[in-house]
Order: sequence, then C-alpha cells, then structure tokens
Amino acid sequence: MSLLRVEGLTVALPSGGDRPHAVEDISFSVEAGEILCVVGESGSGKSITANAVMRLLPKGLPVRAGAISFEGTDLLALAPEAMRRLRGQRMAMIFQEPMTALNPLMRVGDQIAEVLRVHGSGADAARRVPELLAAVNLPDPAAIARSHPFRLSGGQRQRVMIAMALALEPALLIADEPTTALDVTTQMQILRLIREIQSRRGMGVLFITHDFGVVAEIADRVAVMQHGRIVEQGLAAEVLNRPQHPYTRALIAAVPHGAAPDRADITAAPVLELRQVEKTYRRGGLFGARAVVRAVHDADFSLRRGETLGLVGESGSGKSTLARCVVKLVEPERGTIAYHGTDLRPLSRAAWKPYRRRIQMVFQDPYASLNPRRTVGETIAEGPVTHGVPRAKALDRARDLLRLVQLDPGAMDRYPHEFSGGQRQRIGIARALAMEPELLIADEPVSALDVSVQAQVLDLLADIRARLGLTMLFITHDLRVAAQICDRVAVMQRGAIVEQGRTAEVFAAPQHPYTRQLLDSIPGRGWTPPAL
Amino acid sequence: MKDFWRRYRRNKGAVLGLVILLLVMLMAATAPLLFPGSPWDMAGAPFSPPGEMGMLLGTDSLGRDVAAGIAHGARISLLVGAVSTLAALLVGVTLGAIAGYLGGIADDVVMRFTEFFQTIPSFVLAILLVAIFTPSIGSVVFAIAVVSWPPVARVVRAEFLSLRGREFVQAAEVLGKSRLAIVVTDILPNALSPIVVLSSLMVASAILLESALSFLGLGDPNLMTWGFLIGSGRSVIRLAWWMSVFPGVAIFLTVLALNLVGEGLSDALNPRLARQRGAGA
Amino acid sequence: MEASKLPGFLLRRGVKAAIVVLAIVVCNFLLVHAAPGDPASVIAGQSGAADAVFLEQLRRQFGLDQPLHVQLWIYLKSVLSLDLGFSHRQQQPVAALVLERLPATLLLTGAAFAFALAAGVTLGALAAQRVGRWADSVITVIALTFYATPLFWVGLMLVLVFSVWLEWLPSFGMSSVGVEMHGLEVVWDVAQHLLLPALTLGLFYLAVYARLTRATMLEVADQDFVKTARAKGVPEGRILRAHVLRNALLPVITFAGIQAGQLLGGSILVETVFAWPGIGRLAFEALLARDYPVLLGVFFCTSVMVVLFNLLTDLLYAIIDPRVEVAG
Amino acid sequence: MTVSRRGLLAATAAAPVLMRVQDALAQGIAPRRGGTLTSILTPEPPVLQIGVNNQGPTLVAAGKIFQGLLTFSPTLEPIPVLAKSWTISPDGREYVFRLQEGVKFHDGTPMTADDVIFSITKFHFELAPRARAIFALIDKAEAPDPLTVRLTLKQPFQPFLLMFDTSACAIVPKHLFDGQDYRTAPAVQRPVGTGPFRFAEWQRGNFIRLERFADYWKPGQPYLDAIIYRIVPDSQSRRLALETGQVQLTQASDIEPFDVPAMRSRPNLEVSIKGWEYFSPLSWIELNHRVKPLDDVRVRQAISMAIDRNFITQRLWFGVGRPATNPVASTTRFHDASAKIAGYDVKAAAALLDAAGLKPNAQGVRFTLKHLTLPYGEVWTRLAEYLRQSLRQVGIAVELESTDAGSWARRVGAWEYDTTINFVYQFGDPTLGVERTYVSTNIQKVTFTNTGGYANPKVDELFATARNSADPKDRQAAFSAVQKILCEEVPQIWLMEMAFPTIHDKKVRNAITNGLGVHASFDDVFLTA
Repeated sequence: MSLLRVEGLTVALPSGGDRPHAVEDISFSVEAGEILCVVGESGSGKSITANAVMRLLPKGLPVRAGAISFEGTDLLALAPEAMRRLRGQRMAMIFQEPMTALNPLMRVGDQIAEVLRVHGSGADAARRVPELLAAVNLPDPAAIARSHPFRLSGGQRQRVMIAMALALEPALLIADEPTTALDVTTQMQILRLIREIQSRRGMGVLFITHDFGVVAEIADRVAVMQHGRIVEQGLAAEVLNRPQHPYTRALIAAVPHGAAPDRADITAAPVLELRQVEKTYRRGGLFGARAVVRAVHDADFSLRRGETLGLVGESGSGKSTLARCVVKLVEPERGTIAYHGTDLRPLSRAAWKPYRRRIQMVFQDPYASLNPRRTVGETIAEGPVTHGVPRAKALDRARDLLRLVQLDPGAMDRYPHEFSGGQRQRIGIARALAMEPELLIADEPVSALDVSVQAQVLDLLADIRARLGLTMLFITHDLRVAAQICDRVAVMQRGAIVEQGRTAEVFAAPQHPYTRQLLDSIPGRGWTPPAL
Repeated sequence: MKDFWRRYRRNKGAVLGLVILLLVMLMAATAPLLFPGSPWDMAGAPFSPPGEMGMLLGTDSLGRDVAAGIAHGARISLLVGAVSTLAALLVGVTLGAIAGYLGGIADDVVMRFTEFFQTIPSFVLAILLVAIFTPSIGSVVFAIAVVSWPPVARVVRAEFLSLRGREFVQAAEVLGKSRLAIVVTDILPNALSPIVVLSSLMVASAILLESALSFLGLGDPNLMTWGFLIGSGRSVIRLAWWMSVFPGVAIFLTVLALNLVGEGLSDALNPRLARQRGAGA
Repeated sequence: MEASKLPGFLLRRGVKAAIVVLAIVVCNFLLVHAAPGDPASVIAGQSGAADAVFLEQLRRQFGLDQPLHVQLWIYLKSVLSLDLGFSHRQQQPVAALVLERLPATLLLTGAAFAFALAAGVTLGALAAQRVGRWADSVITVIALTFYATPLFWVGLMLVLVFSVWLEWLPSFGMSSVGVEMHGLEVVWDVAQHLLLPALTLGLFYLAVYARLTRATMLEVADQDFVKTARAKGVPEGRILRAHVLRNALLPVITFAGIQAGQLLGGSILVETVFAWPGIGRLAFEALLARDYPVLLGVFFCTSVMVVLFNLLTDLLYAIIDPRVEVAG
Repeated sequence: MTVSRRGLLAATAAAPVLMRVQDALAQGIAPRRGGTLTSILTPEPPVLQIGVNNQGPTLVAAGKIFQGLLTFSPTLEPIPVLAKSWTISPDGREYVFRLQEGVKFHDGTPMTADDVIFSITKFHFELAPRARAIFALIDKAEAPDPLTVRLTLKQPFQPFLLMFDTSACAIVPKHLFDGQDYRTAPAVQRPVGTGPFRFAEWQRGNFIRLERFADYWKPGQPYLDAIIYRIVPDSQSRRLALETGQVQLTQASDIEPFDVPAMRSRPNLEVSIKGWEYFSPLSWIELNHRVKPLDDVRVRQAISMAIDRNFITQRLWFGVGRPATNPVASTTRFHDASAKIAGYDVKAAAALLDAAGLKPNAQGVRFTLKHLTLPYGEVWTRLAEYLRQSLRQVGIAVELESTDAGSWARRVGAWEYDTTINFVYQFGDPTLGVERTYVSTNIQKVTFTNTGGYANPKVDELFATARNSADPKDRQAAFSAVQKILCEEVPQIWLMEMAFPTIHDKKVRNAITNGLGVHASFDDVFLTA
C-alpha cells in the first residue's frame, strides 16, 4: 500500500477561467522513503495538486472527482476535525515564500511549539524546539527560538518552516517550490537538508518545482504536468535523459545547458568603464536607528563594443544597484562611470538626457515594468517622442519593433494586462530598442519567466544583439543563463566584484572560493540536459 | 469601462447607494420647481405636523415648509461637500505628490506638517476657523477643506512612494522623460483609484461636518442647509419632532449613499479588495 | 521589540512630541489672535453697560495693549511653566478652569473610546469570521448606519427615546446634585449620566473600528502564514485569535491613535447636547465669549492629550509589533 | 386642549404673585422650614460678585447672597430691605437712610454705615459704569452714626432711590475689599454678603450651591436650607429637568418661549411672566443712522409698519411679552399710553418707501440692508429670519450676518453694522434706562449708548429737563412730549416689551413677591410639603 495515492483527481476552476479544470484526472502515488517531484510551468496545476492533498484549497476550487488516500484513509471523505488532526502530525507542508510564511508577530520558538501544542504534545515543547532547530542545522537554536521571524534570513526561515513541518515526524512532507525564492547557495543547502532528513526518517516527499535542475538534484521519480494534466511520469533518470512526451522534451530542451560558448576575444574599444564606483545606503533619519549598507564598492569593470558582460551574484550582492548606477537610477557617491571616455556620474538630469538614447535598460518584472494605463504602442513610442521624434514616425517604428520582437503589430492599441509575461518582456525590450541604443542593460530579464519562455527571450536577445551589434550588460543570478549568453562574467559578492573573466574560463577554473561555491550550487550540475 | 461597471454592479449596496445619490441630486436640481420661491417663506401655520395643511413634512417654528427646506438644503449640502472636497484634494494631492515623489527632506517636511494638522482635533479647528472668518459659506468650505486634506496627502504620498519604485517609472526615467511628465503621465493615473474612492468618502464627511457646524449655529445664516434645519429643530424636538428627524434622515441617506458608492468604487477599481470584502457590505 | 531598546525609542518619540506640541501652541496662539473682537469689548457688552474708561481698564488688564509677538512670548514662557494664563471673564486661572473640566472629558472620551474599541473590534472580527453570511451583512449595515449618522442627531434621538419617552436615564449633567450620596451610589449615579453621552460619542467610532477590523482581518486572512497555521493543523478558532486578529489589530491601533484628536472634537458636540461639564463645552463657550486665555488653554491641553495618546499607541505598537524599531 | 385650558385657569386662580408670608398664613399655609430648592442658571456666570459682574445670571444667584438698601414693588414703590426707613429733603438733594439693626455679613462681621458708604462711593462707583454715572451726583456721603447714612446730591435726582436695589448697589463688606483691586480680591471668588444665603460650593460647568445663613437678620428666615443652581446649557435639557422635577424653578430665558405653552399645561407647574417690572426690558431693531437710507424718517417709519409685532409676540415668543407701543415700557414709570407708533400696514409702508424715492428694481428690491443677528440664542435667530422675510415683502432685501457675543458687542460698539437687534433694561425710570439710547450727548463707541447715532436737540432738551427736575409732574410732562416725538421719528424700531417666564413647581411659594421677581433674596420662599 502506497503512503499517498491520488487517483483521477479533478479540481474545478471558477467559471470564466481559461480552462474548466485546474487539475484534470491526475493519478500518482508517493511511497514511503521516496521523493516524487511534480514539475511543470506556472499554471500547470502543480501547486493546486499539493494543496488538494492537504485539503487547503480555497473555496473557489472544489474537488470534482477522484480519490486521495493517505495511509489507506480517504482524505476527501474525512471530517474537517479529523483532517486537521492529520495535518502537521502525519502530513506536513512547506511553502514557497519563507518571508511571508511565518507569523511576523510570533516568536519562532512559539510557532514551532504551536504545532506540538495543537496536537497535544505541548508538554515537551521546551525540550523539542531547540532540538528541531538544531536538526535543521540552525546555529544557536536557543537564540533563534527566542527571535522573531523578521530577524532571520530567507534560508533560515525556510529551515524554521522545515523544522516546524518535521516537529511531529510526519510520514508525508509536501514541499511547494520550497527553494524557488532562495539564492542558489541557500537553495542547495535546503535541498540537501530535505534529502538528508527524508532519507534518515524514511518520509515520503511530494516535491513541487518548476526547475529541472532541482529535479535532477533530488527526485527519485518525476511527474511532468502541463495544463492540469500529468503528461509523463517515471523514474527521474529516465525522464530527464530520455523524455518521451513532446512537452517534456520541449521543456528540457529549453533548460539553459550551461556549457559556455567559446567565443573569440573582443578587442574593440571600451564603451563603458567603471572605476571606484561606490554606493552606500544609510537607513533611518533623525529619529530612526541608523544602518549603513555598502551596496557597491570595488566593482571596476569595462565593457567593449559588441561585448556582453554578465554580472552574476546572489540577491543583495549589489549587481542591480551597480547596473542602476550606470543609468543614474541610483546616484553613487564617488567613482567614474566613463561612457566613451566621458564621465556620466556628475552630469545633471538635463545633461544626461542625450545619453538616454544611447543607453537603455530592460527590467526584470514584466508585470511591473509596463505602465498599465497606456497602450503598447504609446509605451514603445514614448521614448523617441520624448526625444523629439514626430509621433507618427515613432508609432510606425513601434510597429516594426513589435515585429522584430516577434509580436503581432496589432498589439499596438492593446493594454499590457492583455499579454502574458513573456510577451510583456518582449514589449519591454521593444521599448528599449526604440531608442536605438548602443548599450543595453538587461536586469534579470528572464528570471521571472517560465523555462520555455525564458529560452525564447534569451534567443531573442542573442539574435537582436547579433543583428544590431548591441553592447550588453546582463545581470542575472542564474549561472546557467549567464554561461549561455555572456562573453565575460563578473561575479559579485556583497557589493564587490570578486572575480571576472571570460565565461568559459571562469566556469572551467574558478579562482575565487565564492565563485566555486556558486558553481557547486547550480542545482543538478551533475546533469547535462540531453541535446534534443 | 464596461467591466468597471460590471464589477461595480456586483456590489448591490453600491448600486443602491448610487440610486439614492442620484435621487438626492435630482431633488437638489429640481428644488426650485418642486418648491418655488424661497425655502425661508412662511408658507403655513407654525408647527403643523407632517401631512397637515398640505405640508408634506410639516412646518417649523415660523411656518416654513420643512420639505422645501430639505429640497433646497440638498443643493447647499452637496455643494459644500463637493467644493470643500475639491479644495482638500487640490492641497492634499499636491503635497502628497511632492512628499511621495521627491522623498527625502521634502517628504519629511510635508509629513511633519501633515501630522501636525492631524494632531489638532480637526472639529475644534474647524469651529475655530469658521468663527474667526465669521460664518459664511466661504468660511465653512474653507474650514472643512483645511481639516480634511491630511488623509489625502497621506494616501497620495503612500501611492507615489510605492509607484516611484516601480519599474515602469524607472523605465520612464531611463527614457529621459521630465519629472513633471513622469508624475503626470506615469504615476498620477495609477494613483487615481484610491483618490477617487477617498474623495467620495470625503464628500460624505464634509456634509457631516457642515451639518455639525450649522448645528452649533456656525452655518451661513442666509443659506438653507440640513444642518441648520436640525439645529433649529433640535430645541423644539419634542414639540415638533419632524423638524429635526427628517433633515437628519436626509443627511443619513446622503452620507450612507456616498459611503456605499465609495465602497462600490473601490470594489470596481481594485478587484483584489473586492474579493476580500466578499459578499458583505 | 526588546525592552532594552525601549528607553531610546521613547526618548526619540518624546522629542518629536515636544516639538509638535510647541508648534501647536504657537499656531493656536496666532489663530486665536487672528479672531476679531477683543475680550474687553465682550465683557463691556455683557456687563450691561460700559464706558471708554472701563474699556481701557480691561484692555490693560488683558495685556491687549502689548504688541502681538510680546503677547506670544509671554504666553510661551508661561505655558512652559505650566501657567496657562488668567481668564478675566471667569475671574480664574485658566489652568484651574481646564483642569476642573478635564476629568469629565477624560471620563467621557475614555468611556466612549473603550466602548467603541471593544465593541468595534468584536463586531468587526465577528463579521470577518462570517464574511458573506447574514451576520456579516447585519453587522456591516449597522456599522455603516452609525458611520453615516450625524453624532449630535444620534444624541438627540437617544435623549428622545431613553430620557423623554422611556424616562430610564437622565438626559443631562454628570451627576444628580443636592442628593446625599456615598461611595457606590455616586459611581452608579455618574454611570447613569455617562451612559447616553458615551454611547453617542462611541457609536460613530464603533462603526469606524468595526469596518476597519473587518477589512484588515480579511486582508490578513489571505496571508501565507495563516495558511501555514492551517497546514500545521491549528484549529480555526486559534488561528483567528493567535494569528489573524493579532496581526489585524496593528492598523486598528495606529488608526485609534490618529483618531484621538477627532474623539475630543466630537466631545464638543456631545458635551453640548448632554450638558456634560467637560473641556469640549468649555472651549465652545470660551469661543463664543472670545475668552482667549481659556481657548488657548483648552487647545494646548487637548493637543497635549492627543500627543500623549499617540505616544501611548506608539508604545503599545512597539510592544505588539517586534519590527517597529526597524521601521524606524 | 381642555387640559391646558384647565391648567391656565389653575394658573390664574392660584397665582402667588405678591403673596407675602402673611397672606400665606391667612390662606392657612404655614411657611415650612427646610428643604432644598434646585433651580437653573444660564449662561453660567463668570463670578458671583455683583459689581464685578452685573449680568443677569450673576444678579439672580448673587441676589440671594447680597442685599441692597431697598427693593421695589411691581409698581416700583420702594420696599425697605437693609434700609429700615429713609427720608428725602424737600429740595430732593438730601437722602437719609436708617439701617436695619443686627445685620451681619456671612463672615460674622456686623454691617455698618461704613460698608454702605464704601459700597456706594467706592466699590460700585469704580466697577459699574451705570452706578458711576449716577453716584457721580453724590456730593457728600456721611455716617452720623453706625446705622445712619446721609447722602447729599449736587442736584436733585428724582430716580435716585431706584439705584439702591441689590442689582444696582449691593452692599459689600468694606474690610474685604478696601485697599485691594476689587476685581481680583479673594472675596470675588468667595462672595460675602448680608443675604439670607451664603456661598457654599461651585463646581464650574456643573452647579452652584448656596446654603442657609443662620445669622440672617430676619428671625426664623430664610425657610430654605439651601438653593442649588444647576448649569444646563441646553434648553431642552433644561425643560426636561423642570418636567422631571430635577429642578423646581426656572427663570429668564431658561425655558425657550416655544416651550412655555407646554409648561402652562402642566398641572404641577406655575407659569408667571411677572417680576420684571424693575428691569422692563424693551427690544428693538437697532438702526445705524449713519447708513443710508436709514437716516430718512420715512424709511424708518416704513420699516416699523412692515413688521407685525403681534406675530412676533404670539408666534416667536408665544405670548410671553407685549408688543411695544412706544420707547418707554408700559411697566416703567412715566409711560404715556397716548403716545403710539403706527401699526402694521404693508401697503402704507410701501407707499412711504415710494415717497422716499426708493423704487423697486426687477427683483422687486428697493435696497439691501445687512442685519447683525443677536447671538443670544434660538429665538433671536428666528426673529432675524422673520424680519428678513417681512421686510422683503416691502422690497427691502436683508442679508443676515451671524456672529458670536464677542463680535456682536465689538461691532455694535464700533458702529460697524446696518441694523441689529438690541434690548436694554429700563431700570424703572426713563432717565435711567431710556434716555441713554436717544440723547446726542451719549453717542459713544461703546455698546448700550446711543450707538445708532440719532440726534435731535429737542429730544436732548426734554430728557435733560426730566432728569434735572425734582417734581414728578414736570418730569411726566417732559417724558410725554419726548415719547410723542420719538413715536413720530422712530429712531429705533421698538418691537416688544419683553417678559421672561418664571416657571416653578407649585410647591415653591413666594417665588415672585416684588418687581424684581427671581432676583429677590428669597428669604421668604418656602416649599410646601
């Protein structure tokens, strides 16, 4: 008898959705002591599956058909109270967003103790809580137990969540994208932790993810979901290396292969040179407690015409700040930002204006980077118009650009919310290109996108760069992506560039320990996606 | 626009509110036709109860028609509400925009200023202002505006603050747009919906404030307002309950309507909240 | 936040508060002096008859012959020494007058506030818990009703019903005079007088808090950590209390802090309707009589109270919300 | 309806006006010792020291604490109080008062001629403008013996005695004021007089308590143990207090006129509008003669005729008061009933305005006037609204300006108004209460003088004659003449001889026994079981 068995599960979507069912007739099982990865892109219904098992679905998403049996009992038939008793005791869950998943007003220890208490074993909370925190490799458990969530880092919070989940040694752990919000290094640690605990206790784990790297890292078996259906499932090795279903194949094909292309050195004149640029943030004013953060320092680099430099690093490493310094969105205290020799840093808003045409930027969040209240056409034409191009002309150009980014020119008069993430990102790119820039700064342009879309956008960028001979500063946290698109990479840590060089070399022979650590942390680095 | 109306319709209360509000406006518009002449005219015997001698809602201590008073009063109450709200918006939006967009010291200064205004008991301040500038519609509007702009400033500031950090605004910066252009074309349009919602509520509270002032005898003596009616009916409440009850009801309905409309608007303008509010309200 | 950080925090807020108070004092002074009509002519008017000599006498007494900035300086100095000046109309030190009236107002507003907060939060929570069901609708409608009804009108109606028709409660004053009473009798007597005014003043804010609580609770209920709690198998009741309500209270507290001033303002109306002998009424009477010193005193006193109250809410907030000091 | 009629009958039947203690005894009602009388005071007086403040409420409450030498009957005959008897020299220049024996102040010190002289020549002379004006006539003030006061005047002044009521010249203890600033002396906060009741407790904004003075000079009096004045700013609360028996007596404008009919209909209550004869307040529309066209007598007559005084008395004051017929109230001495202003006649009014060359424009407006509303409460606002509507009928547009007591006093004092409402006490004699409003010598930038700016030499002369002659007959002649002239020229538009309802529980006896009504000392007031 399997630990968890889901058969023919169908969950309805509220009417007016793009499809009638969120999840349609899916069946799978999780055995004790194995990790089943449910992988799929956003909207594939993987999270809903997880929540359905916990019976945490919102009212809007009723289960229409199917059975979920856990340790032989039919969960769907269970009374709410009985179900509650199972939750946290026999089956536990951890979520994607560690930052918001903990009650901000409650001490971490109390939140863990709460699990024990509500399941009647609150007596030994005092003893168990530190144990549990230690078990998830948190330093100084006593102190952590006493502190409030906002004092902990994302990784630490996720560990706390895990500790909480494991408090009563459940038979089944459901992990809903538990590492997506974390930095690579942390992600690796968490993955290892889950792996280790699971094997030590012989739990069954239902692991939801969108990242094949992660799958390769920890999965025993895989179920691939598309549009609410499981299109393929089987042993991890099988599916990863010999995918059968076209969708699976497409997905795996889309995974950046990480193998750095070995391009010839670019010896053209430098377009952009940064020297001793420093940016320090001081938080808190007259009445607030002061806090000083050195966001950028020791981050010199130069960028030659036609070259693509990748700024890689984890969140908070200062890569975005550095990029924003270049376009004066952030104003550094000192240093020179030489563009073709002229220092842009001291320039006034007005004096900067001419350079706006030459230096453009593509942003990370496709949902936040377009003004929801203007049509796509206006958005793209806006730049040139501001710089004196007649409106009609700018609009014509916008049409061409839409074609260039592979969008239907009919999109001109529609509003951003009518487009998908990938399409919006294309619009964003078109907006930047409308200025016919020489230097394009791309700030995590693909990290908010699904793998398949990600691949398309990356190709688009590569293509455009080739066609227009753009020089690009490419910011990313994803080393695979960097490897695929950048000629050179600069690795940033705590505001400083610790290592830079040709992509191939850096990846092959990292000098700085941190670079090594980063590379080690690439999930599933042991696995090279098969060429399909 | 169409789906705005669709979302708005979903809130039954809001629709009801809109209907009431429209009726009140209609009454205000047609007052001179419904009740020709001045609402101050002594049209019947003093203190004749509702229904008697053709006085729908009775007469007051001078035999003036209460119904006429209410109809004509609607115009003033709505006018005061609208005008003072506009004035308050003007100040509040400007200051809020400055604080939110420029941030830093400008923000500090403006916010201290706003806090300061919120600390003074606003009604007391209103009374004081009206008294200083002697009761007249001008001083009343002024006083109401002065005490009701701070919330606007706060809301607008918050909106601007969050929008300023949004990527599409940064994109506009990178495109080299001027500050003014960014504020007007990028930020303001996206900050509008909370302002709209707020202002509908402000009109409501302005009407309440006006009535309170008139009630204390600080209204414009030449204008018939609901507050005045209650004020004059208050002391004779046991002799002629209708004098203060009906205007009170009028105020209640109008303010209620405005609040309902406000909720409807916020439902329609940000659906997320609408879901939260659920079927309630 | 940690107890160790508390003093520093309080100090910062204290300084802030002091500045605000000072600003308020200056502003009030200027405002009130912008008013037409000097107190001398008022008293002259009210004493039935007057002549120029008399007027001059009075003006000198009031220091009205001094230039404005001198008067301000004098006022500031005395305020800092907690001397609020002398009311020549009432022939009494202002501080005495205000302090005499303060307890009544504190009692009234305090009672109203407590009632509004307690009842408001409870109703709001109930509504949020039963969102969409009839209980929710009923509460929402009630809240909306009180929210939309003029304060003074509610007062009148309550008097009409409970004092005039039912004759259950006294309609005015703070206590029955001329009756010998001891200990509990007095308390009971005052309580009876307090009920209607406190209710009148409280109902509006009850509505405010109920609406606010409901909204925030629904917002919080959507947040991840609530789901976490559910996943932990925490019973719904406990989720509501330990997780949702506690977080939902923060905005309510902030708002309550801001509201303090408005509450005092409202007490003017209520104190007038119910003849409650508090500073609200003192202020209004002083205004009609152009009694500058008293007005200034009342405004100073109210603003100080509001500031103190905000300080209190800050403190409360700091205690409930660990993140406060980071917020700065 | 029937109920109320019976009430009315009852009221008239058992009217206790002028019922002195002996009358009561005659009726077999023995005055009963003990009990507390609870009444109402509005607005709250600033202080209870007569002289420092002479507003109505102060006089009502302090009238129980202080006493004057005399008081006056409804027909304004002097009645002995602290002065047991008095004589006036034939030339009308020497007044000798014999004081009561054994009169003690509340602090135990005996009252002597010194105190009386101090009160007259120092205390009130310095504090009270009204007193200053008249006591300035005193040439010599001597005390031949501790119980005799002799006052010698520079010239005869026939209304002189009227100045010795409590309200005009309360006797204060010299030892508590002499040599201090009278306004800030401690005694001002804890008043000490000779009255039947002593100051006990004052919770501001709440109540004032007076308690029986055991050493009062009338044996066995007062009958009450204490009097409590509650401060109740809201008129409806006041009415309620009276109905629910929380208070047994209200006076002045405690009860709004429109509530009076309801009070009359209550079997347990007594309503009387007597007891104001000494003050006889007269209300009028005050015109600023400096404002065109108000300087035109025809315009003034027109305004006067455009107003229905009966409507005002009946509809606004609900019969409390009488339509004014001329500048001197009918209850004041030397009132000449034969002098009458023209009655209500809209057509005639319009004709007069046409005659004055003020033609109506398209909207039917001849000219516009501002009207400064008297900020003394409801009914005055109503009055202003009534005037606006009725003057509009003859083509005069009136714009109301509402204001507070402060601004009103200031603006009237500074002549910054077109029209307003005003009413003044006449203090029993035209020389005291009427003259000041019409003589050109009294045109001052101070309230309650001739602020309207009316000037007529003939009028000045006649008032002077009346003032200076010692013979009532001569005075009557002069006053009659002046009343006729004024009725022709209507310098002000007289509206009403005002009266204030005194309403009390039937248990309260002797509430009104003289021309000062509730201002009296109440030493003979008692509560029946």
